[in-house]
Parts: sequence; structure tokens; C-alpha cells
Amino acid sequence: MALKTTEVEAKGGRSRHRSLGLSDEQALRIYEVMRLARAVDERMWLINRQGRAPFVISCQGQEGAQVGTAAALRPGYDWVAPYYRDAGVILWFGMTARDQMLSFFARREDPNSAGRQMPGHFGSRRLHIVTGGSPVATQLLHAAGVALASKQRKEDAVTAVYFGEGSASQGDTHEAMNFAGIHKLAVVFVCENNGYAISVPQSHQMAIQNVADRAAGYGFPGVVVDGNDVLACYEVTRQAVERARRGDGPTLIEVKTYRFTAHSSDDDDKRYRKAEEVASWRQKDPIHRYATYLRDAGTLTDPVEEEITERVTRQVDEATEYAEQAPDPTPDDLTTFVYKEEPQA
Amino acid sequence: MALKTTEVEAKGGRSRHRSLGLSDEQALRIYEVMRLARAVDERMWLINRQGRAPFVISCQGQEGAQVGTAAALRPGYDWVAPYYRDAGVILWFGMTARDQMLSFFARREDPNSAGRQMPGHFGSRRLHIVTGGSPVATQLLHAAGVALASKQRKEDAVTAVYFGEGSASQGDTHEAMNFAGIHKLAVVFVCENNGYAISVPQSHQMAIQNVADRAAGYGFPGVVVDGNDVLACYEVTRQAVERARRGDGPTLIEVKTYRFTAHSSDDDDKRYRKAEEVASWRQKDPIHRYATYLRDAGTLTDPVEEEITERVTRQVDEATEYAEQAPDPTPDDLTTFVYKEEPQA
Amino acid sequence: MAVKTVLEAIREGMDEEMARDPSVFLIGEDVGNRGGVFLATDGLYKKYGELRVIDSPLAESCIVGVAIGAAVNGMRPIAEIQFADFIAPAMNQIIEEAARFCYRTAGDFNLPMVIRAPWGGGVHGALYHSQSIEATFAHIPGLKVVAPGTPADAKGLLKAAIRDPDPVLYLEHKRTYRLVKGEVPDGDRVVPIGKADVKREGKDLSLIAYGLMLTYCLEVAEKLAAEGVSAEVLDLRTIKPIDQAAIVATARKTGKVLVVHEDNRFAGIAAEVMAIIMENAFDSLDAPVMRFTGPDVPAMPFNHILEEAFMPSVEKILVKAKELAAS
Amino acid sequence: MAVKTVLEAIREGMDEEMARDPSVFLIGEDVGNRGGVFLATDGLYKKYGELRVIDSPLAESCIVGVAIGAAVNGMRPIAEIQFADFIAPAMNQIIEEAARFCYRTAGDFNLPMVIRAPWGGGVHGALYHSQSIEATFAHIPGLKVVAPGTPADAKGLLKAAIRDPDPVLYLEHKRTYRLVKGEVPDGDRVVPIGKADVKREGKDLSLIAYGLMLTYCLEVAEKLAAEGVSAEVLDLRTIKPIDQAAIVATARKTGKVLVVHEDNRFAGIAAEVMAIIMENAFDSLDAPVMRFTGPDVPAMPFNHILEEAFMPSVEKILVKAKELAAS
Ligand SMILES: Cc1ncc(C[n+]2csc(CCOP(=O)(O)OP(=O)(O)O)c2C)c(N)n1
Ligand SMILES: Cc1ncc(C[n+]2csc(CCOP(=O)(O)OP(=O)(O)O)c2C)c(N)n1
Ligand SMILES: [Mg+2]
Ligand SMILES: [Mg+2]
Repeated sequence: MALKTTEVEAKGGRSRHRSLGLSDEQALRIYEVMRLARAVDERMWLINRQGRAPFVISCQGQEGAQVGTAAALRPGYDWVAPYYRDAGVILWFGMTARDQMLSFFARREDPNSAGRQMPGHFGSRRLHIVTGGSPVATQLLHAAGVALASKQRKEDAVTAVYFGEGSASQGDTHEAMNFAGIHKLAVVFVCENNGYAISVPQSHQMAIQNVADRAAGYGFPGVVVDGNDVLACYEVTRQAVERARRGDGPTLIEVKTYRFTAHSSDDDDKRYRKAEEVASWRQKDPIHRYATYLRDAGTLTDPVEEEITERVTRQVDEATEYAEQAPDPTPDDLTTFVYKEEPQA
Repeated sequence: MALKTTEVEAKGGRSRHRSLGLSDEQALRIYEVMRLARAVDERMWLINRQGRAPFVISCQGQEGAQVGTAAALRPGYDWVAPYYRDAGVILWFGMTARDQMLSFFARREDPNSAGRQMPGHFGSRRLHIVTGGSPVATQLLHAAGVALASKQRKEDAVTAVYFGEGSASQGDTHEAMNFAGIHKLAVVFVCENNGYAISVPQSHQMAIQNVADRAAGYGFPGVVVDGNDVLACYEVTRQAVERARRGDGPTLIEVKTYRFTAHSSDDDDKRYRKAEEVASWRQKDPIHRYATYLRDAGTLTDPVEEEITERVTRQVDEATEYAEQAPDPTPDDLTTFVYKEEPQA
Repeated sequence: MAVKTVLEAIREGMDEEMARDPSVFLIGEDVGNRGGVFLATDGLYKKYGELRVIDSPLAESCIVGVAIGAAVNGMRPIAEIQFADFIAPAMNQIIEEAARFCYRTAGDFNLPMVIRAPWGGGVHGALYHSQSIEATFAHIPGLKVVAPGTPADAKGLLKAAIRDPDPVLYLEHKRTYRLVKGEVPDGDRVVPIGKADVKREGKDLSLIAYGLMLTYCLEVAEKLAAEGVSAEVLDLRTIKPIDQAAIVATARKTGKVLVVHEDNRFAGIAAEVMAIIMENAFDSLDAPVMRFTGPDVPAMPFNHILEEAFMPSVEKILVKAKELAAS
Repeated sequence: MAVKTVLEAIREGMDEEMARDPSVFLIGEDVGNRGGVFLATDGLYKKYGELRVIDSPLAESCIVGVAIGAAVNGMRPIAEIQFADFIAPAMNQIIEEAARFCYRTAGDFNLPMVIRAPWGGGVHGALYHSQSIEATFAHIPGLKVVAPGTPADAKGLLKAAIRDPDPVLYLEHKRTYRLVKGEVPDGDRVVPIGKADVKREGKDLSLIAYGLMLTYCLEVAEKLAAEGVSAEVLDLRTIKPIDQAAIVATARKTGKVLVVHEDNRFAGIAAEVMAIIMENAFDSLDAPVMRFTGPDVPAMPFNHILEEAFMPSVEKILVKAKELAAS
């Protein structure tokens, strides 16, 4: 599985992030956002298990895939169309722990949907995060459209779209890649392949090993990268982003990853995954692996680690406290914004 | 464009059809069905231009692709899911010139739809021709389902499904190939690539040269063949059919071909195709090319040619006469068969 | 005769039909090992194997399109759509293909297939796990649409759907899965498609409903009785072909009708029921027919206050029913 | 003020809006070089170039999904579906995405986009080039649906749709393209979405219609007048949000209403109009509201006898109208 990684680790070595053009600050920022995504998620499960909130859907295990790829984009200028696991992506793009907790508790102040959608249905026009619903794979076509608009206005913004390997089975995925290929749109397709669509293993979803192989059928490159190697994710995405910004068209990046939790708080993954399998992947936790690297590189020292832990915990505590107290919508809110503009009929 | 052909023509040479295991009779039968398909089509245009029937959609130019591939199947045992151009396929599978004229004139006796559908919407349970509607690409999933049923019953019937390269852009095409690949279904996907979806050239439909390249993304082989070389079409399809019957799974066959007529009698292809382009393809007419080969091979003599011409013309004349006289449906027929079984509510 | 939940009745119905007829098979997302996200197919994968319980790729058009092809070739597929809210990718295969196969071939082809879809709200499912889809599909000629509200009807109508020669959209209300329990006759009992059922006799007014709303309307009738109002409750059970005779009969009998559904109001099933009564029982009406439905907003929000604001409830229906009784 | 066909009015409307606003662009099958299969976009490709008139691949979900994304990023797409009958592959993008963007983000996102779809029968189009789709989409909250019947309304409503901040399904009746001619006011005239229009005043009964049926109903009214019956003709123009006030007003005025559409009957727009009248004008009714619609069979067969048997015609509507007048 450790495909591209090895090479990358070869070059660079202990100062690999610098050779990728990342300052120590940037490298640590990536680490902190991964930690924050994980911490918010863990807290949500805690609260859910205490019966204080009905639903969680997790990023745990996929933070490397998410933050590593998002870090190659320009938040607020570039666009992202994330899917429900992409806490790491939207935190990098400017959402906060508080925003997440507000949507977790479905409060009126939830910036994604004012408490209308389930947690994980991200969206913010201001932050250039395209709103997502529940139907999978639709966002790939939205991303192609966002990129088409950039091309029409001769802007060099890049649009990154995220989806699971299960969603790659949908017709929309095919139609989006085909369209982006034809028009050489500035889209980066990021497939987070965690091996399962809820309970359905990859072997029942496709007859191939790598979703990335399909890119050839659309006339653009496809690459496979180890999602537990956050710097490798950053490197391939940076190349894809540069290519897209140059006007050379899309890239399909398949990130091999794994979800540590059940599909959601409504799922029981013991029905379809072996405990050993989960355990073996937890061994490869992208956060621990990156922490080890940063320590070896001398970038992450104990005091810095403590600071980060302290900041992350404080954000999660404050966010939880704030959101749990925050007001709910009122029944009158039910009927607003069916349309942006109510016709005066 | 003459890709695979050349090689194939190399081996075999003047007795190529025999080296492919085709007797002279079979070789001539293929020729006659191509001629018949062409002749029926030409007659329909004549009648349409005289204002005696409202609509034609043509097989002209694609007869090699159609009959060459269909000839590798076992009519009545294997299944086909054709699209609207596939007169050559359904004639090979047992439909007659009369059947076609009955649907052309939308008569009650039309075996496809009793005059309910436009011409070209083929279907016959008895002949194992899956009914087709107008929405493109849906038939690829039907074919996968037909093949799934064969697999479930442990039967070795093969299902061939036909579609244009434009229809390859639909999500259903992706979903069908993916499903057939996963379950190693006995499906042969035949893409008749005539370079246009109505007016839209291939360059605006996909960023690649060969639709066949997409097969790799589904875990099965894709081949490109020259549609003007009917024996080449037969050869690659025979291989695909053998593979499918063995249980080794699907093949995607892309046949490079061209339509000689406008998209349909409602289209004006001068708006988007150069006369020279059409002319140059008419030079490569699969029927003439095959006739030349058969003459060189000594299989098609002048008397035989005359017999065939005579038979074909007679069938078309009789079919036209019969169908034009045949009764229309009555207004009462409008409301029948909304359901197979009307609930007694 | 034993008491079962709606979910148990559905699982049993599939199990019995699969045991009875080898051409019946299941295809859908997570229907195998996982037993379905609601466990409706729990145990069937082990019992019938991977050729008859197929975990499909995540693609609804594929699920339905493949089911169509299998039905063409002698099988009787049960296609599961994980949530009714995710049926839209299969819309082309359902409304343009499945619904029109028989008509477009003048009966040469017919499709014995069932599409099962868990629908409805009140389960904290938010916009995309709460939708009602009956009006959208009932409008399409060539489809049959059923929406049982009790365990007995759930099992009996499922058997009817599986044995029917035409495509049937079988709607199972998620909230009723475990909430609604009832006696289920033993043995092979089929409930005919196209027949509504008077679940409670009454003379002052009629409540017409289906799915979860049936349970609510029966409670409403109980409360009305306590106040001396005799309400008849008609369970449509089948949405298409609708039981016009039963609708007209109850309208003529009581002269006052309240139609209830969760689905959005505009051009919903209630409108059709009102039109049928307008055309066939106008002179027997003592008051205009009323409807109590979900509002015309896109399904239920996640927040519980908004969800409650959307969902029809016994209390809300009762208010409307009293208004009708008093009119 | 010049006389134009519906088709000319539509082409002109797009041309003027594209000239006026650089964010307006076209995407669809064969809309470029070919000028569309009906020539609705003829000349626009030459005039505005390939970045603003885009020949899409043959994939409707792609057409609509890409339009959604472009609308998110500041553009105002006009997505053309070649025939309304082929809109189903885009259903998921239209009803689950476009229709819900605004609601699910509480207004943070909105989609200024138009989906144009040629609809309706009487053109020898058979099952798949004749369908009516208004009821299916009007039932979905979040969408606006318009169906103009005259050149002036076609142009004015198209401009309104293009400038609207929400997704609008713009239905253009194929049979009216060249058949229906009329004065089109010069200059930038916008016809507001959501307003019906009394196309003919009358006092004895009301005919409510839209699209091609408007033209037929005006002829029917003419024939009725010859027999001394004064018929009012209300053109809905917008199907959703429907002009309830106008419907109730004409029902109250004449007390007798006939609703006409080509679309299948069951749970169609006529049923909703009847429900609205039932709820708001019951006491003013002199007779039950009637509907004359397409039958519940899957669209028009190809054979001309069957097509005529399906299509509502002036003669058939007239019979029904006289029945109503006499009741
Ligand atoms: C169109 C549609 N069908 C079904 C579902 C139900 N569903 C939600 S997530 C999911 C599995 C997604 O798998 P994948 O794309 O691999 O993402 P992952 O959850 O593994 O990250 C399914 C089937 C849905 N959301 N949308
Ligand atoms: C879903 C759908 N959209 C649009 C159409 C209209 N249409 C009919 S044929 C056609 C072009 C088909 O091109 P291709 O698949 O290459 O087949 P060809 O006609 O070239 O043989 C189009 C757009 C349709 N029939 N179905
Ligand atoms: Mg996955
Ligand atoms: Mg083509």
C-alpha cells in the first residue's frame, strides 16, 4: 500500500517538508489541523454516546488524506467541494471547531445549514466551500461547473473535489471526469479510498485495484498516494494544482486510506470488518506517523507539542460549551429560504 | 483508422473468411443481411421523402459493424440489446424486412411495439432482442441484468449490447461496465463510434481517441476494430463471445464507423459535417469492401450477386407493399398494456 | 397468528418468497453481509448466498437497470434503494424504462420486479433521510405504488408485489419499522394491490391516510371518539392504482373528508383524492374536503424543533379533524 | 411591436439576455454549431463563441450538474435539455441538488439558473418526444416551473427566469414553436414569475390551461361564444409557485371550472387546481370542477391515430366544456 510514499521519503528524508517548500510553521500548521479534526471528531463521539446528540460521521483515519491535499490549495481563492468526512479539508479552509459543533448540535447559528442538515454536510460561500447534500457524487459535477466558470472568466482558481471510492461507482463521477477532461478544467479529483462503501468492500465495488487507473479514460493523469503519509498527499496535490492552474487540466488523485470508526454512529462495522484489520490500520495512523517524522526532523519538540495539544483541547472545549448552549432554530424558521426570492404571487 | 484490419487482412488473405471458420454460405449470408439492411433503409428514405411516412433513422454505413459483430452470436439463444441504428443486428437475429416496414409505417402488426414507438425502437422477447426506448445508454444496464440472470441460472448465454460513442458519455454506461466487470458477466459491449452524437464531434464528447481505452478501468479488455472490415468485426467479437461464454467476463469492442445519412430524417447534417468528409467515408463503404473481398475470394460470383440482389429487392418490395396496406391500430388500442395485469381495483 | 413489527414482517415476506421461488433475488447497497442498514435483509445472505443476495456498487441507476434486465431474462428481482431520498439517480431507469416496457411493446415484455424504498420522516434523518416520494412515482403511468401501514399489510402487499407481473414500488415507512406492531396471519397470505382498507368504521367524518399517518389517524379517531365524534379511517395501502371506489364510498358515507400525508402538499396524493371526490361525490359533501400534509419545504430539517414543525402529528391532525367535524 | 413565433421569441430572449449580461451562458446537446435540434439557439454560437455556447457531451446529469456549479461561481447558466422526455437522468441533480441548495444552506447559496426543456405532444414524437413533465417537478419544493403559451409570455418569462435568483424550469411546448404566433412587445419586457393571466374574460364558466392547451382553450371559448356561452380563459403561465388568487378569483366569478392539460391525469396539475378551488371557493361552485387531461397511459404512441386518441383537442375540450355549461 505504501506506494508513492517510499520514493518521497527517500528524497527529502528528515527535512522532507522543507524540500517540499513547506516552512516549519506550515508543517506544524498541517499537524495542528489534523490534530484538531481528530479531536473534534472524538469529542462528537463522546457526546453522541452520552446521548446528547443524535449523529456523528467521522474523519478519523483520513486526516492525512484531507489536510495533506487541502494544504496545496489557496483557501478562499481556490474552491473545494468536500464530502461528509472532510473535516480536515474544511478546517483548513477556515471553518472552526465552533462551526463544527454548531452543526453537530444543529443550532441556528450553524454556518453550514442553520441546523437544517446533518453534521458533515459542509458549505460556506464565503470560504469557497461548495454546499454538500447527502446524495453522493453529485459534487463532482458541481466542481466541474465551478471550474468551468473560472475558465469562462479566465481566472486561475483551482477546484478540488473530494469523494469516497464507493461514490466512484456513480454515473455522475464518470460524467464529471469526462467533462473536466474535455474542457481541460482546473479540477483536482481527490478520491479517498478507504476500502469500503459502508459495508461493501472494494472488491464488490470495482474489478480493479486503483480507481486512479480510470483517469486514462478521460485523458488526464491519475496518481495513487498513501493517505497515511500526509506529505506525500501534499506533494502530489501540489503538482496537480500547479498543472490545473497552468490550464493543463484535471488530475485524479486516489488516496489509499482507512476509516477508524464505523461508517457513522448508526453503523456497526463489526458486521463487516475484522477487529484485526481495523487495528492494523490504526498502527499506521497518519497523525502519529507525521508526528514521528516532525520529531525526527526536529520540528516538533515537546513544548511545541504541548502548546498544540493545549490549543486544540481549548478550542474543542470552548466550541462544545458554546454550541451546546447556543439557541435552536424556532418553528418559524421551517419555512424560510425555500427560495432566495419569494415570488410575490 | 484502419487499425486492426490490416493485420487481420494480412493473415487469411483471399480465404480469410474460411480461416475465421466461416463457410462460403455463412460469408454470403453476412453479405446478404448487410445488403438487406441497406436496402430497407434506402427504401425508407425514399418513402419518407415522398411524404408517405414521417420518420427514418438509419443504419447506412454501419452495416459492417452491426452484422459482423452479430454474426458471432447465437440468435435466439444469446441476447442482444441493440440501439436504434442496429437494423443489421436485428435482421441477423431474425427480424424481417416486413417487420421493419410494419414499424416504419407504425402498423398494428408491428412486432416491436404495435405502432407505438418510432422506427428503430426494436424489441422481441421471442427473438431475444431486448426492447429499446429512446433514452440512450439505459440498455447497457439492461444487458448487464440479462447476463446476471444467465449467470444466476448457470447458463452460458452471452448478451451483446450496442450503443453509440455519444451514449458512452452517460452515467449508465459507466455503471453497466463497472457492474459487468465486478461479476465477470457474459456481456459484449459494442460501441459503434461514428464520430458524432448528432452534431457533436467526438472531440467535444471525450478527451481520448478510443472509447475502448476505458475498459481497463473496469477490469476487462477493450479492442478497437475497423467497422468497414466486416470480417475483422466478426473476428474480435467471436473472441469476445468465447471469452464471455467461458465465464471470463466482458469485453468492450469499439467499432470505428460512420453514418452516411443525417442523424435522422429530422436532421440536416450539412450544418455540422463537410460533404468531403461524408464522401471520403462512402469510399470505404463496408458493403462494397466486403463485396470486393468476396469476389477476390471467388465466393461472390456474378450469378450469386444477381440472386442476392433479386432476393433483397423482392423482400423490400413485398415488405413495403404489405406494410403500407396493413391496418393501423384503433383508438381503443391506446389504453391497453399500461400494465401486463390490470389490478382489479 | 403472532405479533410482529413492520420490519419483521417485511423480512419474513422476502424470506418466504425467496424460499418459494428460486427466481426471486435481492440486489442493493449493503443488503448482503450487513443485512441492510435497517437489517431488513438480515440473515438472507447467509441463507441464500451471494448469487441471490447481491451487494451492488453504490449506484442506484445500476441497481434498477440491472433488475430490469434480470426481469427480462426470467428473474424476479427485489431492488432495494437504501433510502427513498436516493432513488433519484434511478429515476430514468424507473420512469422511462421500467414503467414503459410493457406499454411500449404492447405487452410483449413485462417486468416482474419490486423496488423497495424506506421512506418518511420522524427519524432525525434530516433533508435526505426523511423524504416522501409517492406522488412523484404515482403520477407515472405503468408503475404500481404501495405504502402499507401495518405489519400484516406490509407482508401481504410485499408478497403481492413480488408475484406481480409489473414493476411495483414498495414503500416502507422507516418510522413504522419498529414502532408499529401487529398481528400477522400465519401462512401464505397475499394482500391484493389496488384495494384500500377501512381500518376503522365511522359515520361523522373520514380520515384518509397511508404509511405512518395511518397509525396517527387511528389515534386521532380514538381521541375523537372520546369526544363523541365517530371517525372512519380509510387506509389507502395502494397509492397507484388507487382504490377510487373505496374513497368515493367513505366520502359519500360521512360527507366530510380529511386527507393526511407527510409528503409535500402541492400536487400531492391528497390533491388527487380531493379531485376524485370532487368528480364523484360532490353532492354528498357536507363540507369541503380538507388536507393536512407536510408543508412545501424540502423535507425535514435535522434540528428536532424544525423536524417536529414539519411532521404531521396526532395533535395537529386532531385540531384539523375537529375543525372539519365542526364545519 | 412585431408578430413572432414562440421559437423566435425564445431565441430573441436568450440573445438579448446574453448580450446584456456576460454571466449568462448556454450549455446543452447540439446547442452550438447545430443551433439546437429545433434551432432555438441558432446563431448564438457564432455570436457568443464556444465559452458561452457549450455543446455538452450526451449526458443530462452533466448538463445540469455543471450548470449548478457554474451558478455557484457567479454565472447564470441556461441548461438545455434536448427533449423534456430526457430530463430524467438529471433528476437527481435537479430535485435533490438544485432545488435544495438554498434551503439546505438557509440562503447562503442560491442558484440563478434556467433549465429549458421542450415538452408536449402532437408532433409525431411518440413515447419519448411528447411527454409532459410539469407535475413531476412542480411537486418539488425549491423549484419554479413556468410554461408559457404565447410568444410574448415566452420571451417575458424567459427573461424573468434568467434573472431569477433561483432555479427555474422553463417549459417550451414543441407544438407551439411555429404554430403559435403573436405580438411581442419591443424592448426589455419581463413577465413576472408567479402571475397567471386572464387571456379572455367571461362569466359563465372558466377554462384553466397553459402551454399548447391555452391556444386550444381560446378556440373553445370562441366556439362557445358562438353558442352564447361566455367562457373565461385563465392562462396559468407559471405552474409553481401557482397563482392561487387568480384561480380562486375565476372560480368565484363563474362558479364552473374546467381544468385542461395534456399531462397524465393522476396527481397532475389539474388535481392541485381542483384542490385549491375545493379549499377556497367551494361555496361559489355551481358544479363540480371538471378536468380534461391526457389519459393515464405512458405518453403518446407514434401511430397518428393513437396520438390523436391521446391528445386533447379543441373538439374534445369543447364537448367537456358544453357538458359543464349545461350542468
Ligand atoms: C446516491 C446515494 N446513495 C446512497 C447513499 C447512502 N450512503 C451514504 S454514504 C454511503 C457509502 C459511501 O461510500 P464511499 O463513497 O466509499 O465513502 P466513505 O463513506 O467510505 O468515505 C452510502 C451508500 C447516499 N448517501 N447517496
Ligand atoms: C438520454 C437522452 N438524451 C438525449 C437524446 C437525444 N438523442 C438521440 S440520439 C442522440 C445522439 C446519439 O449519439 P450516439 O450515441 O453517438 O449514437 P449515433 O446516433 O451517433 O449512432 C441524442 C443526443 C436521447 N435519445 N436520450
Ligand atoms: Mg469508502
Ligand atoms: Mg455517434
